[in-house]
Amino acid sequence: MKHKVLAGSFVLVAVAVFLVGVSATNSLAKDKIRIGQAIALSGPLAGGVAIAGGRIYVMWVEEVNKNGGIYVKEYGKKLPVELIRYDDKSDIGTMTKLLEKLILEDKVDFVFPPWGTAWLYAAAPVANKYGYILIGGPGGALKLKELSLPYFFQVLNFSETQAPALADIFKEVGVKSVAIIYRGDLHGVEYGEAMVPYFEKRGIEVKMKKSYPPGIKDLSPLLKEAKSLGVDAFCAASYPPGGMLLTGQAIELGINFNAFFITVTPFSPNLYRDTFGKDVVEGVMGGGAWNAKTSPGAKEFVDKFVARFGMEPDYWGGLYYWSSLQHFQQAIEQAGTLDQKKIRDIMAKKKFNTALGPFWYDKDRYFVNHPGEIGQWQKGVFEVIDPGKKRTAPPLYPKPAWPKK
Amino acid sequence: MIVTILDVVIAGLLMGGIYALVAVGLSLQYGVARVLNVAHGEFIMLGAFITWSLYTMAGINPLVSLIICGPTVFIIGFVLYRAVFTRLRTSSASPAAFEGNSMLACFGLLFIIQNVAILIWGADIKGYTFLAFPVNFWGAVFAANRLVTLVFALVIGAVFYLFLARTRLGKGIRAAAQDPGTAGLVGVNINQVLALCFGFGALMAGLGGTLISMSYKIQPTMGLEYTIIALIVIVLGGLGSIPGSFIGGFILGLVGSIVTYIEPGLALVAYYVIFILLLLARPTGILGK
Amino acid sequence: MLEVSNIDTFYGKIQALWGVSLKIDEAEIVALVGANGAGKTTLLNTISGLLHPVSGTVEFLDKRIDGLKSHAIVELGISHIPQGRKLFPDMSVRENLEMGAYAKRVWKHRQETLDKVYEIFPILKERQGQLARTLSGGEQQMVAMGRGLMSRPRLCIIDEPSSGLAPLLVDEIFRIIQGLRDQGIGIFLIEQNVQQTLEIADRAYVLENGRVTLAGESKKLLQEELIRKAYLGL
Amino acid sequence: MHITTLTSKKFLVAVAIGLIIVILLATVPLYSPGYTVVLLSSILMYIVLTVSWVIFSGPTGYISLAPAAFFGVGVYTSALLGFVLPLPVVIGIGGLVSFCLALLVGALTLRLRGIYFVMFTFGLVELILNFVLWWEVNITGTTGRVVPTVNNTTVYYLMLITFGILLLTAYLIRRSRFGLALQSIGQNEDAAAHTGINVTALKTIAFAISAFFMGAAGAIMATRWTYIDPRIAFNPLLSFMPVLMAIFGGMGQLYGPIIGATIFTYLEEFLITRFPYYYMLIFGIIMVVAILYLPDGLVGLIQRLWKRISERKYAYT
Repeated sequence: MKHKVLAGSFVLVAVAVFLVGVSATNSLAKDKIRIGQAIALSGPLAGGVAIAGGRIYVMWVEEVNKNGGIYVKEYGKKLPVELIRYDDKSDIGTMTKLLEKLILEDKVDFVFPPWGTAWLYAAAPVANKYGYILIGGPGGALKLKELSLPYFFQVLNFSETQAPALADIFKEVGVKSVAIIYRGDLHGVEYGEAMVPYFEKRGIEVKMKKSYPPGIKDLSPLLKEAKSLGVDAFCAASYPPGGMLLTGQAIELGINFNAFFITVTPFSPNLYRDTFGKDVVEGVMGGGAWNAKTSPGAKEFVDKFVARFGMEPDYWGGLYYWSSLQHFQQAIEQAGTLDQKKIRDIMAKKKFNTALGPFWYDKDRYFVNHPGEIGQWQKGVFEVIDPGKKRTAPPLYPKPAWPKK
Repeated sequence: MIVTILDVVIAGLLMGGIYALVAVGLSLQYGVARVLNVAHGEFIMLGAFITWSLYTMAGINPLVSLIICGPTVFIIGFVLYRAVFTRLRTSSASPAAFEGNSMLACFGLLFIIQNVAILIWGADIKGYTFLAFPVNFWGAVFAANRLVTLVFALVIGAVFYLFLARTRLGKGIRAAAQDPGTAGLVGVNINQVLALCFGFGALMAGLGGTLISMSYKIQPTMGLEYTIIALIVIVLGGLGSIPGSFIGGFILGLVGSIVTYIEPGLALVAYYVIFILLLLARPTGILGK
Repeated sequence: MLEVSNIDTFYGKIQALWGVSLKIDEAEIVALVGANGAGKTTLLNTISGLLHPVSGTVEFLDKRIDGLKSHAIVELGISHIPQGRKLFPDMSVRENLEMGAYAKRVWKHRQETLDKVYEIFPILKERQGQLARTLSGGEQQMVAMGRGLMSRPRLCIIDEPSSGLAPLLVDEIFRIIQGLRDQGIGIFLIEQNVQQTLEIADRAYVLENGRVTLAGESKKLLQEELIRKAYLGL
Repeated sequence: MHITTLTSKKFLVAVAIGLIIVILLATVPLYSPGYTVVLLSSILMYIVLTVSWVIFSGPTGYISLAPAAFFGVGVYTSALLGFVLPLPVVIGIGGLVSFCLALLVGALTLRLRGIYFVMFTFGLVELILNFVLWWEVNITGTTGRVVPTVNNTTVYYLMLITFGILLLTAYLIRRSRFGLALQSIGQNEDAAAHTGINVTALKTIAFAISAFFMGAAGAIMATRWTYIDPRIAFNPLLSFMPVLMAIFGGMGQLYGPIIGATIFTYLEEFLITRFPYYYMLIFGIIMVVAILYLPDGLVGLIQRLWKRISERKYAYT
């Protein structure tokens, strides 16, 4: 009983301290723009954050501050930007909690998105509820459209734009049959399902379509089965762990296809090209295409990125996030205030020039002006091979055999 | 058809070798030292990253790295046992309390090691290519690096089995596993033997990490995945038994390979179905008592 | 050879031994007699290093051993054959015996020692490949004693060797113990079977509630009224 | 409890402190900023998971790694029924489904002991996770589901009420014959069986009661996540956290797990926001040091501190 009383007082003190600590708010004169981001710095997603997207936000903040900040008329001066980052441990519950902390307790001026499709999905309604603009970064689920959130802007929407481009390329080069495998998650299911009708409409036969669970350690049976069916093209909707395993096993087993496409993974020069080697990945296709040749702004962005981090950026969303932030910055400057509503209205309507060219959102607040859809590694460059004027190089078909070592 | 069956069986055995290798060290750590080391996968990760660093920076052959990684990780494991678990063993009220407490401590270690690895190597996926060419067996084709891994796994397992069966220290370890008190009475230095044992478990994890890095891409957060596989394997095969780890590993590998061939989406479901059925039918594992 | 002087030992928070002193010489059997809970096993564990006395000293061959760990004490030549056999159940008879020679001092000579132990217990040679768990109680006791001898001890502490054994086997065990004394090994014998023990022992101590209450030549103790009443039921 | 202790001063103090805490917690949303409610909801969720874990695992000594399975079942109930039924009903159903699952699992498996039970419960979570994943991908053709959201204050009060009911249940169990029987199972299962206790039935019921609250917590928390998929709902982290929090707090007393879960969650939140890049390192070191110096958890520390205080008091008088 005695120690229960002690424990009770202990809890009481803790609760009191906690409440006092929490309710102490800081009111400072406006001398900087504070932006919060709850993103995976540890746990299973941390690897993805490091290779795709995570660095773009850091670099943008540095770039803005190098130029003295963002000019906001309301304050009559340039305000530097501070990025407050919390680790969501790759846990969605932690992410939503931290996002609310940033908004409610830290009272940041803006929030940046978390990493991962499902995470983005959970974050969008939270930010929307408090009237905070959320520009969707890494992650792009079509399903988010259904929620129709006025403060949410979607930057990536690849599954519905990449699949037709891929089907057109396949038709152009003469692919007759394909095998599709996809990861058992939102990304895999959306892409896996999206590809089928486009292929069929163009008379390309889908001979195999199978899902695999995330975390599987051996994909060789799927490669062997596709090979035994004699398909021309092998398409995989997977994330980096699966994409790397799949490529590694195809090389090790010497299983080659005339076309080899993986949605997420080949876009990373650092992870994909440099791990396997420039000659080895020759002819591999991947989603999310742009490169330094796409636009002068893209070249400048690549140069800046290389100068800052000592490696090339990913050729998936990197340029998109960067450009979306440039669009965002111009919207703030035009609004002349930090008021979310005013900025949001400008963002929803206005077209601004960015690194990838003119940037605007459609009526659903989806970004549509892509610099390319499908890329292919050719002599160490991730060339855009879309049909039409976005193409930076013609497709290489059939893909050369994996080099013997 | 025959080639297909051969394909499936060999793929299963290759996978099983990797699983066994991952599990052997944990089996020792739990079977003898009674530490349910949930940070086991972190030691595998350390082995893998040391190998990667040596290969990409100094061009050292991963098979040579075995000689470097094993001892390095052994020392880390040994020192950790002396620093944390020896004390915990005496301060815990009962063996059951020690198991709970040591599991909590291992969670702490998991956090520490993973964070240190992220600080050193960054969180992103890394990898290199080594022995990545096909080998042909009567029409069935397999990756050279996985074959090498299987061979090394078997050799490492056999050497360690002989070490436990034949040498003085090995017998001391087995005696300590069966009855630590009496082992002390016949002259076994229990604290030292348990620390060595934990170190050997870490050593196996380090060697496993080196071999795994030849076939798989690696990242600092990869550990838990391998810990889980190892736990399944040692429960399947019987705690503390080295042949048991291999049998458990091969069963898991074969089941995975067969199910992946039929319906890949159910591969992981099959793992757990086998695991749960076996636990219900024979809770002490195939070679357990 | 062994000299225990005035030791106090605690078992957890409870004091189990109060100022206990005793000595054992080479080639003699010293018996320890006492009721359950008198502190006999605590005393043995204190000598073999599983417990450490709070005060007092234990000396073996003029060297203090009361601070040493049990494995170090084995190295010095004290062998403890524990109550209830305590074999390694999943090791063979041969391996169990070899474990007895774990001390560095004797490991090299384990083959010769093993041959000698097989001479004393021929049955163990026949059973050498069998797992210890599969043996009968008598055989297990023989393995335990054989294992104790494998460290080539100067002093052998034997805790309740006769418990649970048939009378014929008990006689056999006692004969073997006498044989060991004749080879010059000191024996510290703890037994419930007081009559038989005092018959073969040279000297004896009586332990009651953690204190030595009687000591002397066992022949004389056998005649003591107190002993006859309390332990022999006469 | 004795009449004299009922009226004793200490008891009154305890009741007073308890009342103040209850009033403080119940009125938090009225005067404190929005985020406090969010953080407290999350702390309450961990407290509910930990205390309900201790209901079964504390007295019996069976370490269950199944909380994530029961929590996940609650999450999915919320996703499936949230749009058609009112939330309190959904929560009840989530709890009941978990309860039934636990009855089934318990009847099947509680003969497993020690590490085998631990492993079984862990395997169960992974089995359900992977099966649901396969089902959603291949049968229903999706992996994600949208969960209807409610406001933060509602979540908070629902969690607080669940916590209140749980606390009462846990207290009653501890003081009942049932609790005593569970305790005896933990001490010596065979002996308990010989004294005529229906060991399997008792264990199964305790397991199911604890699962009920985990399922209810899952059904409530799902509304904060908007979007769920099997990997989010059956996150194995939620199996380990209650175990760690209970050991950290100490299991001997009812307040141990509560303090453990509170401090653990708050500490984590503090580290994650102040030291995002070193949080795991610091947290890991704290865990190792805590287990080295507090082998009986925070309860042990409190008891030792109390003893020292009261000894000093007696020494001076």
